[in-house]
Amino acid sequence: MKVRLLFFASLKDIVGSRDLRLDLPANSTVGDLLTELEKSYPQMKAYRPVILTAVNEEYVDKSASISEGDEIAIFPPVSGGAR
Amino acid sequence: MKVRLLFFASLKDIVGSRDLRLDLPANSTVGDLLTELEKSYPQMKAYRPVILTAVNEEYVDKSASISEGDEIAIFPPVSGGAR
Amino acid sequence: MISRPGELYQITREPIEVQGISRKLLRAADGAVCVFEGVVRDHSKGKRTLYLEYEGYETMALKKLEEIGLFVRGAWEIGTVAIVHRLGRMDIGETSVAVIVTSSHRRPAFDACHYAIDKLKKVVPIWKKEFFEDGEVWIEGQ
Amino acid sequence: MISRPGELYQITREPIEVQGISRKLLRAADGAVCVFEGVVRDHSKGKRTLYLEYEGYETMALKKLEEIGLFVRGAWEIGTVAIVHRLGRMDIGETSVAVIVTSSHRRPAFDACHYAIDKLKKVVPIWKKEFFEDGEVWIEGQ
Repeated sequence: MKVRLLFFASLKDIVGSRDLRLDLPANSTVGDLLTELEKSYPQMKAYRPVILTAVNEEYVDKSASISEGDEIAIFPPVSGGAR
Repeated sequence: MKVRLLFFASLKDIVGSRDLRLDLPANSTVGDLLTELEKSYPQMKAYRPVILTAVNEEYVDKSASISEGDEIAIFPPVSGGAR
Repeated sequence: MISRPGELYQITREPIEVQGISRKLLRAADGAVCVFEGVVRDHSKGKRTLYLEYEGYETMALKKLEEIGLFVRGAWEIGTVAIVHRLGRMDIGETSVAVIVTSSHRRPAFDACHYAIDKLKKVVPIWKKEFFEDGEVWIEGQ
Repeated sequence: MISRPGELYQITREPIEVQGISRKLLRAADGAVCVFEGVVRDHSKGKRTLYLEYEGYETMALKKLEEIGLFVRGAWEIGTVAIVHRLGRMDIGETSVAVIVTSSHRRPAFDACHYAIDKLKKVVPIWKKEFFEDGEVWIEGQ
């Protein structure tokens, strides 16, 4: 199934792109996707404990399942706002 | 001893003046002064439980003693600021 | 007016320019600004307010503003503080009082600002008279 | 931008005009305005910051600003709320984020404003990159 991936901040730097299209096996979870990505981008492994993920602009945890056409955003802890 | 009295808000309205000069017996306290004023302005009695007093711009209680030349301010609870 | 680096205390009869004050105070080390403005609202205890007048014991009020400012500077890790109260006639929507606190981090800015306005309301000798269609009344604290 | 009577949520690349926003929001029934501004400061972890860049997942960030606004409107008795975050390059002293809450009384304005900025910092997908003399670094939350 085809999905769209978005990367932000340091994750975008690691992947070298803000926006990727990917073809995933059916019934993949967000965790499966991260494991797959870590093969191509080993630096991502260090982020695994803190990484945040959103599917279609809603936060999800790693067990969330992915559907055809989803927009999956992968990013480090946010740092907007102020101190 | 000569003192200067200042009245604010509703107390000013009762006394009809913002500023009075008065000659007080030596060793008067603020409480003595209020009792004296209540003779001339009986409406002040209703304010006795809530009235605030300052001598030379510092809050004092009714037992505070007064000295020659003091500026004594008499006023209702304050209502500046905002809700 | 009492104005020192990092501090401003003022009793004024002019409109309060909050943004101008906060930009003048702000230090390069500050990452947070908390502002409280008290504004004249259109009603009080169910009655429609037309406008307000504030009067104050001006010299003592200024001293009390300074006392509050010095206290919050000691009690919280803040950068700068300004406390300004306006006197005279004010229409609905006008700012009667402003407290501005800048600091490196946000929590002390909120805490100091909130404390300052609460304390101001209790100890600063200023009184508000509300004007209604059918009369006027001094609003006095409790 | 999401703008309704009493509410404004915005992700912008322009300077944030706090005073203009608060005057536009203010209702005649409001007596209190609490404003928080996050400002670019000149240092971070002991290093001298030259300037910052903020980037965001803009569509999701706007949704999250709205969620926070709707929550605080439900949780506290406030009149209006605006939450605006700026993206792009900002110099020292510029405002990156502003939360403005108006209400009849002051306590809910403080509480809602403080909650909103704390929550924003946790959930709104925006990241800050700090530029130093000897390099640049993403500041990432915990």
